[in-house]
Amino acid sequence: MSQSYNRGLIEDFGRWKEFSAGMWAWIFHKFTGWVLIGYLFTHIAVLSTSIGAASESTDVIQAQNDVYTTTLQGLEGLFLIRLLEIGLLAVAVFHILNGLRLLMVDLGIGLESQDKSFYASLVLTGAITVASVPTFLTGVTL
Amino acid sequence: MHEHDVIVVGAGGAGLRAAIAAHEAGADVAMVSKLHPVRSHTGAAEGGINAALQEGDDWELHAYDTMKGSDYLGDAPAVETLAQDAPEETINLEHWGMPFSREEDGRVSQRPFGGLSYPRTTYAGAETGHHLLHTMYEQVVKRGIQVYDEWYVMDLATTDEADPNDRECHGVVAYDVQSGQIEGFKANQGVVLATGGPGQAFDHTTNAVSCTGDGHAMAYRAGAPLEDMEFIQFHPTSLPSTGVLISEGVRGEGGILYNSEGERFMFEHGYANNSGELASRDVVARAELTEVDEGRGVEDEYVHLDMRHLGEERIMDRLENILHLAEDFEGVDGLVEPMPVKPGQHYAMGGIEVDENGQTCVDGLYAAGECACVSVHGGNRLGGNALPELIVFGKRAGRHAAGDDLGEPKIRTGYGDDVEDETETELPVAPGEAGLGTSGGVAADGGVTADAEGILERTVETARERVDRLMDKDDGVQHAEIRAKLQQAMTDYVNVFRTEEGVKKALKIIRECRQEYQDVYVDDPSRTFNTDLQQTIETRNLIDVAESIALGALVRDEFRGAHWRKEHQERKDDEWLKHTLISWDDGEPSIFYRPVILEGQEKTYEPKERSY
Amino acid sequence: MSTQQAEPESQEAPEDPEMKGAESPQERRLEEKDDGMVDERAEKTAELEGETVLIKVFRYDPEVADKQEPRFDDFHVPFTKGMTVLDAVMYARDEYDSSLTFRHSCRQAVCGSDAFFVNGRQRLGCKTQISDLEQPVRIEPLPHQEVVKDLVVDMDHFYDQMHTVEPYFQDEDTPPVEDLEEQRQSPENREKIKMSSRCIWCGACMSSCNIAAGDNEYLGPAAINKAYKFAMDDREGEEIKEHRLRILEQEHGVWRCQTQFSCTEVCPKDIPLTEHIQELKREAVKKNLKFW
Amino acid sequence: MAERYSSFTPGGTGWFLQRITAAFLVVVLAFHFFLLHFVNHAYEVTFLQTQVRMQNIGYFLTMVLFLVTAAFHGVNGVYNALVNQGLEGTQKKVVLAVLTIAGVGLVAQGIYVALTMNGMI
Ligand SMILES: Cc1cc2nc3c(=O)[nH]c(=O)nc-3n(C[C@H](O)[C@H](O)[C@H](O)COP(=O)(O)OP(=O)(O)OC[C@H]3O[C@@H](n4cnc5c(N)ncnc54)[C@H](O)[C@@H]3O)c2cc1C
Ligand code: HEM
Ligand code: SF4
Ligand code: F3S
Ligand code: FES
Repeated sequence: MSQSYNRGLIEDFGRWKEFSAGMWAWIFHKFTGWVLIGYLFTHIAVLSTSIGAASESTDVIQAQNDVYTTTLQGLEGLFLIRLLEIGLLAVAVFHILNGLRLLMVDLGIGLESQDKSFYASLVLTGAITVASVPTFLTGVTL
Repeated sequence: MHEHDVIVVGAGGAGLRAAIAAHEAGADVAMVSKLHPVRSHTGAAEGGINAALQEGDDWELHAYDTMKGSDYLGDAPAVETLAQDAPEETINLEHWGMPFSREEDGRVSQRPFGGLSYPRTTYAGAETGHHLLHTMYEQVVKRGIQVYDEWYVMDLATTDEADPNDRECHGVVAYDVQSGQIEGFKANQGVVLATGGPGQAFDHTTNAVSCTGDGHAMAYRAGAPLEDMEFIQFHPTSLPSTGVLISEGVRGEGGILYNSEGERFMFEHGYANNSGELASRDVVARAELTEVDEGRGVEDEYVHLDMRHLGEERIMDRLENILHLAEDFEGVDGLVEPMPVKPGQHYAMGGIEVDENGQTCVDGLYAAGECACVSVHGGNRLGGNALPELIVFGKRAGRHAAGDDLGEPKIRTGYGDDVEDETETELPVAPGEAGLGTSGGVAADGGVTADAEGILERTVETARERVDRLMDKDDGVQHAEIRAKLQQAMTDYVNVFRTEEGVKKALKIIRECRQEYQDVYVDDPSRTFNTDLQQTIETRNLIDVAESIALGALVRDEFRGAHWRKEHQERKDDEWLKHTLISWDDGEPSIFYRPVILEGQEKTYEPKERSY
Repeated sequence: MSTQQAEPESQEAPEDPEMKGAESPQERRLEEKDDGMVDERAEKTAELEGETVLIKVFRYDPEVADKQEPRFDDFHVPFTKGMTVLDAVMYARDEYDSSLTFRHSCRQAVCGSDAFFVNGRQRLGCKTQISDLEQPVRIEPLPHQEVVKDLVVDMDHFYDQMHTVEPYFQDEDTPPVEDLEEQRQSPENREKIKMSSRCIWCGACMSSCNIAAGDNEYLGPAAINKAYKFAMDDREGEEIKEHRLRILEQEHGVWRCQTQFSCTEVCPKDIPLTEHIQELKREAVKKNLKFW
Repeated sequence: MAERYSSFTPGGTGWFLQRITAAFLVVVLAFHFFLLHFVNHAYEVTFLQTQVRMQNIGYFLTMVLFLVTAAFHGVNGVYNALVNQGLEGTQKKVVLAVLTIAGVGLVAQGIYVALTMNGMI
């Protein structure tokens, strides 16, 4: 019997330079999806401080000194967090835009320009992210 | 060893149809093919399938057209069977799911084709052969018919009585291309050869690289005569580097042929002062070659087909697919530059001599498809008549091999009392074996009558020895060199353009090739997928086939159908209403003739001038 | 001159009205023409004329000692106008190394034997002009398939997947001879399955698909497309269509497709594979919704 | 061949729901981002305001639904991604179980949080 030679997976990601638009879109969508679900868990964890806050006295809440408020505002005071937020926005925007692209593809609309719509998603994501930087960076001190 | 009732060699249109038919007749069938079935060259056919389907059309008209097209070298029983069975077989394909093109009312479309008195060419887009091939392969999958794909059949296991009419075929020997193993396939009831055309005998052909006439050569060496091999159809406009066809539509729309000097040679050199580029295929092909021979070819090879003057709009509208062909396969933009074209070998009308049931004179050996010659095409095949031949005669061969009674055939095969021996023609060299010793066959080993298994085993042994010999030899000539030389000789001298002197030269070169072949060796030492070995064996077959073509071309001193002889410019009905048969006779080819059968079921086809 | 006559016979399609349906790939090529892609090729051809091109070909043979470790061999092939990748490897085989092994047959993009990985993309050797490629030209066997030898890969898995979708008409076979009649099919319906029926089983799509690479059981674009051809053909009844959808919506069926489009991009027959897969997903959902 | 397919087709439903939830998420996620980063800046968020917003029953329900769909969409997405990578047999069952528990946990915790926010608990 003749044997055959299995090249394993070398050609998968080793060949990333040769990937086409659709493959990149797939990889980015995956990546952003995972970041988003990861964030959702974190987000709920952070928001859980409201459980503590709720049990605090109305005064504290009125004075905006409850754990929830302080935690959030404490976090928001960090430059790093602001950066991460911008990143999150970028990730979310891309996931949304490409998600819309995928929904179109699923409906069989505009399949010929699927590569163009991928590039459009990228460009739009970039533009929205850049545009949002001022908003995200207001009121933070280094 | 594998054992089946019926072994079908080759899985193109003819092979697939034969296998299905044999299976339906209750036989245990296996297909052995050097290519996976869907890779077969039937897939290249574009035009369509002739069948008298519509009201107003009639199988008798189809038979008449075919007979006339054959230049009265078709055998009436075969021609009539073709015309009668084609409709049923075509409809059958439709029921198997073949995606035929459709009319508004949902019926299959038919279009007019050259030489037909009624538009009866049934087609599926511009890919009829592709769909035919795939549809039938699907049916083979459905029926679970066993396919040994990428098994190369090397030889037939045939008994070796002195008279081929007494021989019996018991199976084949094949080698598994993937592993290099050589094994016997025992056929309890019959072997059907469906190995396709021999186009690779020529340098330039529309046929695939796999069309090497293996079936022809194997049957020939087993004792079945080859019939009418000199009738080869050439197409005047094929792309030089690949042989891809450029449709006649280009000339139909007004495309012009130019030589390297920019002359519109069809007129300026007087080849066809009236019809010019639209003259018949053989005329155009010969004109092109003359131009090249006389030094007015582009790069000494081809001429130009120019359609630029038709304007982009018209080209885009009517000839768009031509633009893509020229671009993909030749790298030429037909809107900007003229397209290179030259004549290419296209189809072999002749083949292994069989009767209407597909049987050769060797018992249990059948042939169908392009490798066979039932004789429906005679001197010239009409477009769209090969595909129906595959399904009609493929089916008959399969059924008969499986034991169905199809009645007594009207066509006789093999050497018999109805043939006429060749006496006149002087051969420049002795054709045939050059001490090759490869077909020493069974007798060489002593026993004449062994049982089927013994014969198969011995054939396997011979094949193994042969391969070992080729593999063990360390230097010598490589097949590619011999093949190139052979193809060149055929293209130079046995092409559209045939002179006595030329054909004799070709025979001499073929002889040289035979001698060189004795020194052939296989460089690739591997048993795994050794295409070097496979092609070396194929080259041997090509030599045999090429020789039979050249022999036929030499003896037939007339001009009939596709066979043109410089010295003999007319059809000689008194002398030549007969088939050329060449039989191997243990390595010394002999030539004889059998009269054409012009009596049909109800009428006799009187030879008429072939004009339309 | 008895047999000399105008003989308008023809084997090839005289004029295919169906090819005109201005498909997008054709349009694309025409666009390329407008964009000067073709002129570029003419320039490159002129540049290459009289030169040799360097092809780097993947070599491997489990049986031959110095080929057991895969390597690339360089061949310098004299360039001729119109030379395809297949022409180049054939030249290299016939002139330099007769053990160079690859499948090929028709040389006209109908047999589907010679899909290779050329300069990082699945292409049919016979349909790829050397002048369209960056030099040197790197030729490898199809990725994600086991290499048997040199450029030959094991196609069995591909064939298995093709067979899995029951690629044959399921209706009763032959009509009785007495009522010799074809089934009716509207030209529109035939048009719908036209593109899907052009597949030549070259395996390029399957090889290009990341998902098929990761999941051996995934039917793959070619098999799904094959099923599409049958599922969409009105000649087969509703029940059979449902049966076909059931095959397709299995775990490793259509859902696996992540619409990466690489299959569609590499298909030498310009079959809109992704589109077909997506349509089948919708059909499957529709069918399931009916049962709710 | 026959063992390849079954009439049970979770794939189709999952695929379909992934699209439906995606379509819903586009709207809510955009709304959510806009509201909490551009209209009300995140750094200004206080429990007080949150309480006010959450006491609006429409907003509350939207957020809960947002959470449920996002959780489903995200977890189902991760599951599909893993299955596409060739997850098989027991491994696959384990992953499914873990992801389901995580998803349900996330939703439960989220709803609990939401209820505290609007003061129901
Ligand atoms: C470009 C082109 C266009 C054409 N157009 C038309 C048309 O429009 N209408 C028409 O009627 N005809 C047409 N023809 C002619 C017709 O297509 C062929 O004559 C026909 O397809 C031959 O079919 P086949 O089954 O005999 O052989 P093929 O399809 O060539 O099959 C041969 C089979 O034999 C196998 N084989 C060969 N040797 C061996 C071996 N040694 N061992 C094992 N297996 C072997 C091969 O693997 C293959 O499977 C056209 C031909 C060409 C080239
Ligand atoms: C806002 C609108 C959103 C849209 C339009 C959207 C769209 C999509 C679509 C269509 C898919 C399926 C991709 C495929 O199967 O081919 C997907 C996958 C996914 N989405 Fe979203 N999504 C959105 C929001 C979110 C959110 C909020 C999360 C996080 C909680 C998320 C997490 C994921 C994950 C993890 C995947 C799987 C990615 C993978 O394939 O690995 N998405 N999304
Ligand atoms: S779909 Fe296209 S790429 Fe895939 S096998 Fe068929 S022809 Fe080749
Ligand atoms: S590349 Fe693969 S993921 Fe789908 S669109 Fe084609 S099958
Ligand atoms: S050689 Fe047949 S497809 Fe390329």
